[in-house]
Amino acid sequence: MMDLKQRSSPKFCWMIGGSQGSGVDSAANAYAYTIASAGYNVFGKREYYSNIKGEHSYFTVVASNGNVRSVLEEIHMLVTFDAETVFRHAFNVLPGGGVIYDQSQVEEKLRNIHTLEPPVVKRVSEVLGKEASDVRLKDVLNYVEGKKVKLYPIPYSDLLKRVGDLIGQQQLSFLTRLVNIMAVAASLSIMDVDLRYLQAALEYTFRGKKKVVGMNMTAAQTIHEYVRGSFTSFLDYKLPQVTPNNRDVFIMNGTTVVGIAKIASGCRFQTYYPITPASDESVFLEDKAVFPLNSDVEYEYPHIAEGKYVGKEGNIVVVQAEDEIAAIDMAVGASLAGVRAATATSGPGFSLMMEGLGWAGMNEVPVVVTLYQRGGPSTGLPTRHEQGDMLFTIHAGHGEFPRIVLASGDMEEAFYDTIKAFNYAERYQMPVIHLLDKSIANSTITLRRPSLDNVIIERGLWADGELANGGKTFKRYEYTESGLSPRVALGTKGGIFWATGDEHDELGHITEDPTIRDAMMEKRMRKIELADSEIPVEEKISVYGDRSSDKWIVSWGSTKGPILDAMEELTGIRDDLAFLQVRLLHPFPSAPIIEILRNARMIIDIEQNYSGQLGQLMRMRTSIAPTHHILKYNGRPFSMSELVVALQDVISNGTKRVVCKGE
Amino acid sequence: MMDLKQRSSPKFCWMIGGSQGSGVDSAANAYAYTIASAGYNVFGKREYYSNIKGEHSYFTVVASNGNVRSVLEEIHMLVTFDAETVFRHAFNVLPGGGVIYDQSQVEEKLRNIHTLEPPVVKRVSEVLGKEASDVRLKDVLNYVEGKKVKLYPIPYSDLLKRVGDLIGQQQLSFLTRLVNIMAVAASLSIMDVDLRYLQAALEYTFRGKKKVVGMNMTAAQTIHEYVRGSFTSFLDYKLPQVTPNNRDVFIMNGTTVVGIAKIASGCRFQTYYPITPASDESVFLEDKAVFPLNSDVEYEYPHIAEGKYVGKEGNIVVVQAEDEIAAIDMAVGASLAGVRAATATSGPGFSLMMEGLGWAGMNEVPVVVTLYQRGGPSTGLPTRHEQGDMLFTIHAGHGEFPRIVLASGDMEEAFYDTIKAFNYAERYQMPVIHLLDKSIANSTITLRRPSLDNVIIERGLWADGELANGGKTFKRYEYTESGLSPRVALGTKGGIFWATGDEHDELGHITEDPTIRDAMMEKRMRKIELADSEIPVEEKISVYGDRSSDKWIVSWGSTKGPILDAMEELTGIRDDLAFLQVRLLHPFPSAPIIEILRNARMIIDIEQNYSGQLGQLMRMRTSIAPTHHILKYNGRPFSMSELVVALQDVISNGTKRVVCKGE
Amino acid sequence: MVMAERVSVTTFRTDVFNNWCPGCGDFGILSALQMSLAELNLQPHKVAVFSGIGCSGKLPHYVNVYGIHTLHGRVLPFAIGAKLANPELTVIAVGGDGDGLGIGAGHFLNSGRRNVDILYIIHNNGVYGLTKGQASPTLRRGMKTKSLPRENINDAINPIAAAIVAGYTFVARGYAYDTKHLKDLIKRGIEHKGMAFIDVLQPCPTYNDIHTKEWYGGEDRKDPATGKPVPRIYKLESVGYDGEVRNESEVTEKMSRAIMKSFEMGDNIPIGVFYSNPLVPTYEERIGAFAPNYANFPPAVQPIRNLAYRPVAKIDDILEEFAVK
Amino acid sequence: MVMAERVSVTTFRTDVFNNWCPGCGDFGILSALQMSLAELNLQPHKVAVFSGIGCSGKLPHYVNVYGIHTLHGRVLPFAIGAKLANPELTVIAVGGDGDGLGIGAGHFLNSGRRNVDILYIIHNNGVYGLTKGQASPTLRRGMKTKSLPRENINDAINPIAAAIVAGYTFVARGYAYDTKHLKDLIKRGIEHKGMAFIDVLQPCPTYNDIHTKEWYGGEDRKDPATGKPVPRIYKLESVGYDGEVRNESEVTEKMSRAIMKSFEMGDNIPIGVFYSNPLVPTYEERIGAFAPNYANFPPAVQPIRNLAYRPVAKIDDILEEFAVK
Ligand SMILES: Cc1ncc(C[n+]2csc(CCOP(=O)(O)OP(=O)(O)O)c2C)c(N)n1
Ligand SMILES: Cc1ncc(C[n+]2csc(CCOP(=O)(O)OP(=O)(O)O)c2C)c(N)n1
Ligand code: SF4
Ligand code: SF4
Ligand SMILES: [Mg+2]
Ligand SMILES: [Mg+2]
Repeated sequence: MMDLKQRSSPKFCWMIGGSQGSGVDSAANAYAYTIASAGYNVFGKREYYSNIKGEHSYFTVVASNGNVRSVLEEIHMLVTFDAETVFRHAFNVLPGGGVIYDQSQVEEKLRNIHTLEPPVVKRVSEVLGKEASDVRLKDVLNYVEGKKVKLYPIPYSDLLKRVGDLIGQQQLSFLTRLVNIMAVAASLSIMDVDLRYLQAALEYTFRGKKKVVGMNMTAAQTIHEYVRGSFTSFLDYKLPQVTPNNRDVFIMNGTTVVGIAKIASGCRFQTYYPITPASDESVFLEDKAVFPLNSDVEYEYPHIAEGKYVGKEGNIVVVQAEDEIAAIDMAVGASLAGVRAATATSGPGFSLMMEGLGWAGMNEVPVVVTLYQRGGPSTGLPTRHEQGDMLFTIHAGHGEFPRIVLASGDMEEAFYDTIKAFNYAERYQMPVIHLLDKSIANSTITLRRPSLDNVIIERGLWADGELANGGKTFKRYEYTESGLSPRVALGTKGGIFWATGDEHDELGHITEDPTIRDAMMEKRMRKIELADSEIPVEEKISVYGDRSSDKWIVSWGSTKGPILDAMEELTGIRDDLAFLQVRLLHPFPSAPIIEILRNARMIIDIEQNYSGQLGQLMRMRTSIAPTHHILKYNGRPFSMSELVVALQDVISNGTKRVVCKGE
Repeated sequence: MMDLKQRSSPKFCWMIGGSQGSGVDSAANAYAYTIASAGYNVFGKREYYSNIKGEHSYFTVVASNGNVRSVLEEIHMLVTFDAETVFRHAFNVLPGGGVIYDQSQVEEKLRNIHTLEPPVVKRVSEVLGKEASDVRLKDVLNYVEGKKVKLYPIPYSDLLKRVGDLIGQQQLSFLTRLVNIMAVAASLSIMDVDLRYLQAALEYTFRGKKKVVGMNMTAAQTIHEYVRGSFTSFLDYKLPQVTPNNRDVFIMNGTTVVGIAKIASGCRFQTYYPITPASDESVFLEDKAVFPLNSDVEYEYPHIAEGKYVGKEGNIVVVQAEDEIAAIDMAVGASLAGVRAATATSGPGFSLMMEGLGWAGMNEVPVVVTLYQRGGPSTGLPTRHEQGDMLFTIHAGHGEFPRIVLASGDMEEAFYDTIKAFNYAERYQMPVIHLLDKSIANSTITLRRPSLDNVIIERGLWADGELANGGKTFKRYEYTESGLSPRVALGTKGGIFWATGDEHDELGHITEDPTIRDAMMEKRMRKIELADSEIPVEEKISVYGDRSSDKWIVSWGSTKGPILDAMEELTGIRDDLAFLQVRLLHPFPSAPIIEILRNARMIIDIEQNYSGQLGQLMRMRTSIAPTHHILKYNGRPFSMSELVVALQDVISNGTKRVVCKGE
Repeated sequence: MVMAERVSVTTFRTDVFNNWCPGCGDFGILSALQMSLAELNLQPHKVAVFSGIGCSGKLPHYVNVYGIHTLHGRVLPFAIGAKLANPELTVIAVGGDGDGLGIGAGHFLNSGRRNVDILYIIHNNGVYGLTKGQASPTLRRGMKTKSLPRENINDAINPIAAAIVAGYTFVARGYAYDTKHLKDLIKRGIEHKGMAFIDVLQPCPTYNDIHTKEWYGGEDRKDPATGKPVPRIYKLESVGYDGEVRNESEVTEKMSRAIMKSFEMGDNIPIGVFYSNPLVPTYEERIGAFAPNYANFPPAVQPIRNLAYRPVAKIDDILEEFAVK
Repeated sequence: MVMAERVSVTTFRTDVFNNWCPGCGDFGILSALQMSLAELNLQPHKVAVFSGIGCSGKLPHYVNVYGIHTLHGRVLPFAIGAKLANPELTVIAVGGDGDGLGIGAGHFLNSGRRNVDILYIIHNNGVYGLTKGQASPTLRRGMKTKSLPRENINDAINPIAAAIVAGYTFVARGYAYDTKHLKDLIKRGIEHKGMAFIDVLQPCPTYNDIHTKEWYGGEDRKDPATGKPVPRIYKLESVGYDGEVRNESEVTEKMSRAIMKSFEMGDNIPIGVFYSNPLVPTYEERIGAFAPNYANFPPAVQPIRNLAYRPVAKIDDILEEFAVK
């Protein structure tokens, strides 16, 4: 366990836990919305098991009046209604912070919580200095109370009865469903947040269901009165001051953000096979399969349209395929028909897409694979976080073919990168892998309204709709200097072409002629050089901090949040630290990176994997290797807290490899 | 086309061609055997289309009294019985070399050969300075005759009739089957090789079929008499002198060599799904599924055997699976039962094995994937050569898990490496990918008797057969310093364990505990460090030439042959050139390579792929990048000839990237 | 609407050199397909032929329509993707028996559940042709074609029964050398609304020396009376078999009868339509149930940007659901 | 021979925490399996249970025999590999309906062609449980379980018919909550010589609110006379159905009858043995046909080295074929 301390930054860390299926998620979402509604920025992280009911899940929500892009390890307010959550997390509550718990469970034995792994049991009993078989919940509570943590025992069942009277419902199985929101309400009362924000949150959480909102509000009021009536000492920490105003913000998680971006981007065909954490995006799209079109503009017609009917509403076809092989192949088929097409998956699914990817590369078919990385290898840690697939994506598939790999650092980037991914795919006629991860997928943030003002849809080179000669000689794979050949959609008059995974000639027919082979191989590979030369450097890398620094952090993907938060936290202490975020991983932006790192004395590679994949890639492409590593591969995203400690360790002590262990 | 010249080396290059299904293969094999039988070393290269009948195939056989490990581009003796072969290859015949052809075809038009690709047609007509539609076979013959090539027109149909009389068979469709051997015999006569060697070869080629051998010998005699009676001027080149002696040599291709090595290695379970060029190995093993055991030794019993019946014959189960996914998964299943198991495939099949590979990595199951690379990407050039899959194998599969990747440089290495692959797999309990390629698979060589004298079967750590406690607590994944845990085979009393692709505890049960995760991840990855530290450097790299040189060739796999031949050819001219062959690609032998290349001024990366994969890998692992590249990706292996020219170009002119184009 | 141009069989030919072996049954399938496209008077650019990998997989290169030669075993997902993106296209998938029933069996089975309006033709030759004659999933156990080192160890799958069980709504068998009959089947398969499947018995003279043209033709069993061969193949029509479902209540019975009929093999091999059920809604219709303008406004005809290249989908309504209030 | 130890149901339990949802049908399958292992008096170390990925995939962790939890859809190849390497093992494969009939359908179909002597059990719950309730291949079109945003768009596969067509030689259906009946089926499946398949109707109370325990039990349709629920499930035995093939001549007829029977669904769901044919040689026997000592000397018991760790296979004879003379 870390050394707990209250950060200088104005952040408030709230956590709720409970067994899966007991409403932890909706409680946390309601809390996050409440707090956002009250004017804060929030960052929420969800942790859950690969299990439907019974295992422990928890949700951390950090609120701030400034930036917040990661969680803390230290908890200000721990909200629980079962014993397990206390056993697991109470030790992380800050002195002066508080724990809400069910007072009827204080006698609960550690040994009776079958979902606790042996190392947790061992850790808890060691901290308490007792035999595991002797430990009860009250021991933990006493222990943390000794560390100045404030205790808020709640008589949930009594209160539930009271609520039952008020709403005229006494069935316990029914009433129990209100416990989660009651716990949230208790925390709000302790934190002194006006319950009217909760009302908005409940309307959002239980959309449409007035009665449910009402009952939950009754429960919230009831517990509020209880808390205010029973406790006098509240937390040593207060939420920083904000003035709630009409901010144009949204509260979303990553799969929703990407789903919306796909609709905006013009993606009209998405395939998937269920997999955590990717399938939420597809399920979202299924739900939004029909959406309005801007009717007050002049459309650019797709190449295939023969002056047809134009609907007022667009639609996206979302297909649940029989497996991920079918998923990518269907998307490629749709793309051949001229449609922006994508598939979303996670590691195991991506592992099945190798041949489809290679076929798209060989046949120059644009297709986007949205890859939500999760803990690997194999089935791994299916609901946990990792950045373990990057080198695989770059080398994925037998033989050599061009592809683009980009990675988003946060949800805002994820939105625009989604659109960029399709633009790259169509412009360079190749598969694009958009790397995201479980942390982006399942985190909740307050996001400003995404702006489409600067968004351009680039569809690349197309041949004229009406092609001259009966179609026997349209050269789909015409040799060109750039490597790009104008394409047509299936169904275009005069555009008949052939496609094959075999090496082929300009028409798309199989060939084994060595000279055609060389020409085609070179044509395809030239496109990757083209992409490298055309894509502006701002889309390839981002730099934070002092460019002239000689101490650099290098990283990619969702570590961006904790890194920026940690840098902010280290303001005044480590102002000389600069951060290079690599956003385009393939083709690798070697030149600008060499330029930046040329004089670096310290290059700290921060990644959520075992082997420091970006470090390896950078060395492969620039001969520059990281000098230090901060890595984490236990399935949980970096907290700002541990990154601050790790950075200090690296910089002050010169530690070569720090492995972070926070949960 | 290259500048043709007779090499200083005592090599004789013979080529036969014809349409697929017309017996080119057996003719070439008969020739190769004949020449081997006459006391020469041979290297034969087979080129064919992804087609069953009709397209052009050819077979080049180089004979030497010294080393021969690659083909030449220049032909001493071109053997044909169709027009296409002459159109394609006559221009490569050396002045003073000869062409055997069917005299009835001299009027054949270039335009009528529908299997010739447009670039070939163009090239031929350009060389001849004629309109393509005007070119006839005789134009080519006249042209090469002008270049001092000797012509040997053969009246095949007349001779066939004569043969028909002799053997009492006049059906043309039957007699035609003798043409290929007649063509071979003609060449032997011209080359002055005694036909008695052919007799041995035919017995080998048509094993058991006495009558067929007899008829073919009659045909051979007939044409021999014709040749000796009709021509007076023979070739300017002679086979070098040898004294035929009882050499203990074998003539084989790569798939056979590896198949035999698998039986020797103790592999008892092989799966496959048909694919070129890998499936020949499995079909060979199907044929040899039952084989004798050494009965005069004391066996070491497998851990599972309960003092059972031991057969006099061993057997290997070869399963044709429904796809490559099933192929690897079945092999892993068999391995769990304690058996040395493997699968053999090519690029597209390997692309389907990602998940199976990852599962084996996660569960520490030894399994060998014999990967015969072929032209990619996608279906690519299915019957052609490439080294395009190496970086893919190293990064194959989502997430991070240990694996070993080794590559053989020639058939002798392939034999011992096959056994090593199983030793590594069992010793380090991980998947091993053994990289071979189409060139090794389909080339024919004279090989010395493989010796098992120094071969040790290493089976790694096993738990005792009889385990103590009822089986509920055998720790299959016990934490150890080395990372290796003793294993048992399914069925072992007291050894019950669990396995799962999920992260797991020491018993093999699913866990998501972060501390166990870290420990298990580290345990698994330690094994790769162990392998790196234990595997002797001689198994990792080979060095040829002067170690103190500052001009190095770096390469891997089957380029070894042409490189060594080219270096030999450059004796006296480029004696300062040294060659580093990387045999173990993962874990990469960084330390010895850095040691060797530290002072290199010139590092020439020679590979059969577009992107210089070894060069990339070396840079990734050592920061040392190649200074020059000689690459080839047209689907045909390097000839010694073009490599000599390319090396001169790089060294003399400093050319940075030479792309070889020979067929 | 652009006026349709007149087409003939030659319209559908390409000048690509055909490298199938002489006498291969694939030639019959190719010409039956070209004939049916011509007779249906389809515009070449409105047709897309997809294929898997194998000798059979080369077919699209010989047909002058959009020709997509995909991956081994994956022809159905590619074809379905294209069809759903643009339901205006006539989509035909072809492939080998190894391709469709070996490595592709998962797609074969699952595609039946969708009833996408395409036609799928399997070249059933009992072998993996292009990889030199290993046993395919339709070769019966114990058979030893000349390319096999020993007798086939696996049982055969019955493609007709499998297709019916999987949910294909038009299931037929053709014979590669009865091109006229096959042409009619293909026409019906294309015209069928829903997923059609035709199992085509295709002699592979190079590797399958058991199921040869002569064998199908019954050359080895001459009628003692007439001295003429008694073909092993007969037409379902000729025995009054009717596999068409005309109302819901007939489904189970017709399905069962078709499956039973499909077990008939050996020396009496029926060809023709085993089962046809036009009553099942297509996948396209099922999409239409919640996206009513899908039929007229499918993905391939939707504009996604305006003349200034800006996105045209309105996302504000969706965003609104997540707005913090 | 080591003496077999006496076993009981508890022998087959592990102390791993079971994290299936309360009321999940998987519990019934687990205990039926444990009971059958005990009743067959199998030694735990001679049994290996393989599973796919899903809620169902966790089963092996709860059984005290070798437990191999494989990949999504791949349980059959793993299990078959182990069995062929060591035919002495009792090998049982389990998995979800998505696992076996969605992503794994290709292996499902092709495994039938081999008739390896293992048992395969599918947990048929109509949903993808572990990924939160998407429709699985057995859910009928138009059904909307509570986890689906809209009605299921795909038709359902009929696992019984598919298994019979694929070539499984023992095909049965069980119900997760009739554990005694299921236990008997499992015992028969294990004892059957060849590839056995049991489709188990498995309520998923969390996501499938249509096919609930109550629904199967007919709680919604009470007999007006007795007031008691009329279960939707009935036993094939109870109607005198006999699916066992006793001689070759019966095969087609019994197969067809079984398939027809399997179309019975809706309000009358038969459980029991639909089809059983012990006359087909197993894959192991087929191997034995050319490798006669395979049965006694399979891969797993073959020594591969001598006490000095040298290889023991003689390769000289093979080499000889390639010797240059
Ligand atoms: C993933 C993969 N595995 C294997 C192959 C090799 N392969 C090419 S064609 C073929 C079999 C063809 O048999 P079939 O599908 O019956 O078609 P046919 O040649 O008989 O028409 C195979 C296995 C491949 N291309 N891809
Ligand atoms: C290749 C791959 N794709 C997707 C997944 C995600 N996944 C895990 S469980 C599951 C479905 C489980 O459904 P089913 O097989 O019916 O089993 P159940 O949970 O219902 O028992 C899926 C799709 C995976 N593990 N691997
Ligand atoms: S191998 Fe058989 S299927 Fe392939 S082209 Fe030749 S005859 Fe036709
Ligand atoms: S989700 Fe359904 S199948 Fe999975 S454990 Fe829960 S009840 Fe069982
Ligand atoms: Mg075939
Ligand atoms: Mg299921």
